[in-house]
Amino acid sequence: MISFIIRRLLLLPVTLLGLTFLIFFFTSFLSPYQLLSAYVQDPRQLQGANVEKLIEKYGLKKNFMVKYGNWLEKIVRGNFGWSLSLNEPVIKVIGQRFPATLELTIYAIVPVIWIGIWLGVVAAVHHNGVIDQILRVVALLGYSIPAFVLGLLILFIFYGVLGWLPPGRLDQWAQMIVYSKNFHQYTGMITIDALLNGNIPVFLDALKHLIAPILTLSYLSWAGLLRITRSSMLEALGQDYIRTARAKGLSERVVVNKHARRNALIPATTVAGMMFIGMLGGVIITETIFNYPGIGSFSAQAAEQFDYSGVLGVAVIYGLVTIIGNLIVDITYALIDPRVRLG
Amino acid sequence: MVKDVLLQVKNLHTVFHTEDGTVEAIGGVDFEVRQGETLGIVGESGCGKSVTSLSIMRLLPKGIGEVPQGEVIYKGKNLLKLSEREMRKIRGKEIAMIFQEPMTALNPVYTVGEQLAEMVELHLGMSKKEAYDYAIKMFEKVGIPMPEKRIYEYPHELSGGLRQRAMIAMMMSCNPNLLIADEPTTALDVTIQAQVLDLMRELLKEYNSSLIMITHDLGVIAEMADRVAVMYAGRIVEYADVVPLFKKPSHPYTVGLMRSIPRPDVEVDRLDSIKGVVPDLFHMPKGCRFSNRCPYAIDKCFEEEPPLVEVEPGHYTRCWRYQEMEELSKHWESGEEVGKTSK
Amino acid sequence: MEGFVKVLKKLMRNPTSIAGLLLVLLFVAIAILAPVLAKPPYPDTPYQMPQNGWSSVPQPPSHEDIFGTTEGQYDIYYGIIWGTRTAFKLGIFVIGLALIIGLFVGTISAYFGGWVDEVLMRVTDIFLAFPFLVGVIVIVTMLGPGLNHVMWALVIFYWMGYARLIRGSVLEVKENDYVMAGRALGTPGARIITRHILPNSIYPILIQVSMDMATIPLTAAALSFLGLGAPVGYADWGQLVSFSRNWIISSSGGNPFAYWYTITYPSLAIILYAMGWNLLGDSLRDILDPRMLI
Amino acid sequence: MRKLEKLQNDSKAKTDEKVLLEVKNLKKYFPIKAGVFKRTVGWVKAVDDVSFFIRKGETLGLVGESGCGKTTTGRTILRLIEPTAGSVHYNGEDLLAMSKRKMNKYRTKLQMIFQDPYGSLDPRMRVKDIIAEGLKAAHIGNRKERYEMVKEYMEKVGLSPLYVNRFPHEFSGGQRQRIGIARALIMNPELIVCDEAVSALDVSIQAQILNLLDDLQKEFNLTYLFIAHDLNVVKHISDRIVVMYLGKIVEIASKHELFNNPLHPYTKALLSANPIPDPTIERKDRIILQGDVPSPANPPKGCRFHPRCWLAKPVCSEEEPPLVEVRPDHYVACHFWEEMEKQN
Repeated sequence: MISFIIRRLLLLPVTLLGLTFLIFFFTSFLSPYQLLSAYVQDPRQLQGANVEKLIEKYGLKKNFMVKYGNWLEKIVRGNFGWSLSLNEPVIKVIGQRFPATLELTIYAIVPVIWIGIWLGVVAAVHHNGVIDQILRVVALLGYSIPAFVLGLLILFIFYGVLGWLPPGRLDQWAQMIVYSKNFHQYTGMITIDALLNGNIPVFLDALKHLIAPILTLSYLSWAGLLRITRSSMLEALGQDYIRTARAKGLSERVVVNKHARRNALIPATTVAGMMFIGMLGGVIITETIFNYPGIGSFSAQAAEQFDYSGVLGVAVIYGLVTIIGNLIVDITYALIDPRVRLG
Repeated sequence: MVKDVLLQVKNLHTVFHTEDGTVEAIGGVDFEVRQGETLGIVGESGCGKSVTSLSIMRLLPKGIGEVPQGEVIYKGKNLLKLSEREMRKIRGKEIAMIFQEPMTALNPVYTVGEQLAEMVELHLGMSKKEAYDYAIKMFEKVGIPMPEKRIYEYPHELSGGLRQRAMIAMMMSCNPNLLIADEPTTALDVTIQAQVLDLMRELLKEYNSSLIMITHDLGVIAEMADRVAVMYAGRIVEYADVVPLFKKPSHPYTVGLMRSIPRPDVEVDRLDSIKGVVPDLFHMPKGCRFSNRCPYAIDKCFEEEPPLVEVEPGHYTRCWRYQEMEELSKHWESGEEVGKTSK
Repeated sequence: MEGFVKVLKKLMRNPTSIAGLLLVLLFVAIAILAPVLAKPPYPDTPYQMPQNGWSSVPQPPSHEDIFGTTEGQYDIYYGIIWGTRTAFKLGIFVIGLALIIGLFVGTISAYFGGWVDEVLMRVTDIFLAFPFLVGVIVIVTMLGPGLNHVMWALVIFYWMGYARLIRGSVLEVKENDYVMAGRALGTPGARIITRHILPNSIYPILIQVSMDMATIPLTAAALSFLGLGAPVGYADWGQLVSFSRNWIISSSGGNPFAYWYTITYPSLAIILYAMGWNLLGDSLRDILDPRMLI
Repeated sequence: MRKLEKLQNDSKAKTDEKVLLEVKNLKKYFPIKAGVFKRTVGWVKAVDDVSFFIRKGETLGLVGESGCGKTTTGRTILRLIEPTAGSVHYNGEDLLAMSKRKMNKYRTKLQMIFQDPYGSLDPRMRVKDIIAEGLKAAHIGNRKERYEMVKEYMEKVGLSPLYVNRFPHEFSGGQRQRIGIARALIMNPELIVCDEAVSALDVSIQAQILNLLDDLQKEFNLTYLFIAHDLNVVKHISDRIVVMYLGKIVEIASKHELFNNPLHPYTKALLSANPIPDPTIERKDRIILQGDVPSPANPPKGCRFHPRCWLAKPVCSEEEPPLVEVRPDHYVACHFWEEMEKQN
């Protein structure tokens, strides 16, 4: 078990290196001029006579490995280049927007885990019954409605028709407060910061803006989790040890909630973890629709405006988060399954 | 000295609702189990011996298996008429059950001690602490070395023999009146089987419990059973005390079964086999269910199913020609289906 | 072949799977009959949606444009009909290529094991380290937008799922005694893979393919919605939806339902299409329970 | 009684036959990998220095409990698993030293029947393709000839040739095992390794298959290596029996000698644990062994059976007893076999 964790940790740098290599490989299609913005953080350097010198300096006309090496060195030092779309250093953009995305995904995943697993258990217990069939169709609908359609529908109904849930992250008045000197930003997640500052109206306003994106982002996930939980629950309920538990005279509630669910939760937990990671990718659509200033809407914007450094930076951050996230998921899995834990 | 009847099964029918239609898995099973005695149920796969035990315990898969007819009288009460709540008080406490595969019959995510403890907490009203102490005692009783350590281990950490011992400890923990063992040693090696059978015999004597031993192994039956029911294709075809059954089998199937096994104490040049295969549940012969494989079948056998009749006091058989059986069984025509052996 | 007949028979028993099958067949029919259902005004460029005028305001359904028009006067009906072809084209191309790569990597990895497996799986991990959409965005940004680039980008970041799935099922099948029996009879390794292992790992792949036939066009549509996919005017469902974006939230405070048709029809097409494949895949999953197949 | 004498004469006659297969010092160790770099930290000694021979035309039974290495032995002989060390001489040639290419040529002569009648037949192949697979691999005959051969051999094993186009799942367990036998038999082999060939079958079907194997042996002059855990089955079909325990051979003898005069304590315990289907026989002398079989990854020092042996003395835990021929054709690996003989 410990050696499994150590093994995974040792592989981490290898994977990270492979990841950066892969990302940078795609820049081979770019001219040295297009690529240059990924190397410098100061826009003044990107003008005039400097350019040729810099291209020479970073070996952008030389072979791939030289370019890659120089880029990697910058990345490791936290220099992700200059974002042409937002006119700011990429690292600064990410620093501002990452907490917003994290806030959104955390709010989205927590109810998903509760609802998805609960519904999955319910569906499995009523296997082939009316509830199961209804949940199945609802879940399938979740799989079939693309996020951008669902998002637009939610926007249409709750903003266009009802005017309740506006896009963006905050109303104008709340923004004034948040970006004033009196408001201390601890985490960058506005709901938390508002509570820490004791400012309930701002908290409520931030929450109001979160509801619609959360709904859009989480629908697909809870449909997925429902399905996974349902099928692993069904598998668990078909096992011999369930028959043993019943033969012991345990009540159906104990049989389901103790003996079957514990086994079914092992795969469900892994899937929930991967969904959280998947959501970080899913925010691209959601944030764009609701004009939510997170890392997802930035990546879409950067891509649309050929902001190469922006896209590269976002890709590195996404890769990093995913790899570390997967590592945590794997270790968690090993920790909760006694067969792996002791194996 | 005739002992009290503990369990009486009368005209038990079980049907299964499958995708291809409803089939009768067992039809009209009758037998009784006396206090402190062992009833052996023997038969080949698919004969309905396991279904019988699950029907008694009311553990048939919900919505698939159903008992439309019959009575299971335990201590004067018909188990089939009890409410689910009342039945739960019987399961584990009054009637316990051991299964074939101790690996899958134990829950992989709970320690073996926990699985025993939850049962005595439920039925004997012990506290957690008492239950664990009791678990150590039971483990000691069934000969598991280092019980105070073993109760904290998971099923996969134990060997096959120890797992089955743990299972026996669990199922004997509430001192049941009747133990149903469904092929308890089939998955075990022969030296371990000897240990486990030995253990079961000792425990039964100590607790004065009755046993229903389900197996396909005539050797195990000869060693363990006082009375035997031979099942074939959902029917009891012969029912007698163990010695008369082996000495004077009066159903052609029993005769064939005994002749077709190689025995350590008798040397034969060639085994007698039963021709053909067990008919599947959807295509049962019209008359006697054994008629298509029986070397002694006459026209009547193909027309009408024989009743279970008493040949001698306490010895029942389901054959039209039982009176001639002693004479007939001297010659066995196995006549294997096709091929060179029959040329 | 006999196996497929059995699967089909089972499919016909369940109403949801019949619905799935019918929906899929409906879209297949639409795709095949596209030139009949919506005659292209310029036969050389059938995927270019015809424009009936230049007004920026969408026009409601009329006798001429039965589903109405989008901003820029693209005919929604025409877009949906030819968008079906786009969806199938994308699905077949991307899944076909991803499957070939996946089969290759997965089979080799599982059959040879050892360091070959280790290396291939680490490479797979690296590709998997991108959220799918992010990977595609990187490529589309570097190569420039366009449906072809989107397709290639999808292939590059989609094969890993198949590779892992196939590796898993080959590993499972490999353990069967009939594989060992084949070796005992002197059957060469390549034939063991093609005759014994792959045919027996096919069903989980079939299920995945069915599900992915829904996912891939949806993802491509999402990219079009972001403006990274099909060029303006190309018959594509995602683009039709994105055209509606500015009209369903009436900033001028008018009737929010005024332009309902701009979102309703394209959304319905997408949802029904995905529903069909998902229902089919879900039913296949139920039917093709490996334990029931032997 | 006359029958018995005749049988004994039969097996005597066979001792004069020449040795067909000789296994010498066969070893198969599986590495145990652990740790960060998956390094080999130990070995599971599944088969540890095993030597025996099979005479032409005889049936050699190989018994032992799960994990004793009997299946690995069978598979290693056919090189379905590559051995760690040792040699297998077949008609004077070492199979284990051959190139894979050459070995594949020999495969027609050495066939195998598997345990699981469900797992050993490819569910996606028709019976005709399953049975002809070996012919095809060995490039024997054209399609038409192979088809005719398949039909012929189906008849030989008691299957109707009308079923050639069916799939395995349309057959019962016993019929599937017949398909497996036809698949081996069609290659015209000399030796067939039967790996638990009847253990998955119901008793009434088991008898059919045992009789079939018996008939085929006579008709084709086959030699069997019959691997099984069921002592009664092994006794019925074998001429001589090898008993394995934890990767080692503990005793080899003709079946009558082994059953009447077991010289290894393990053999004796095994025989006594075997239930007899006769309720009137009281087994007063039953030996119930203590404890479990130790793990083959960490076998006891000295004699591997000593922790469970009632005869064990200090020497048993230190010195490994060699397998020696104590009577003609009776080999045993025990320090105290003489004491055992006295007890018998």
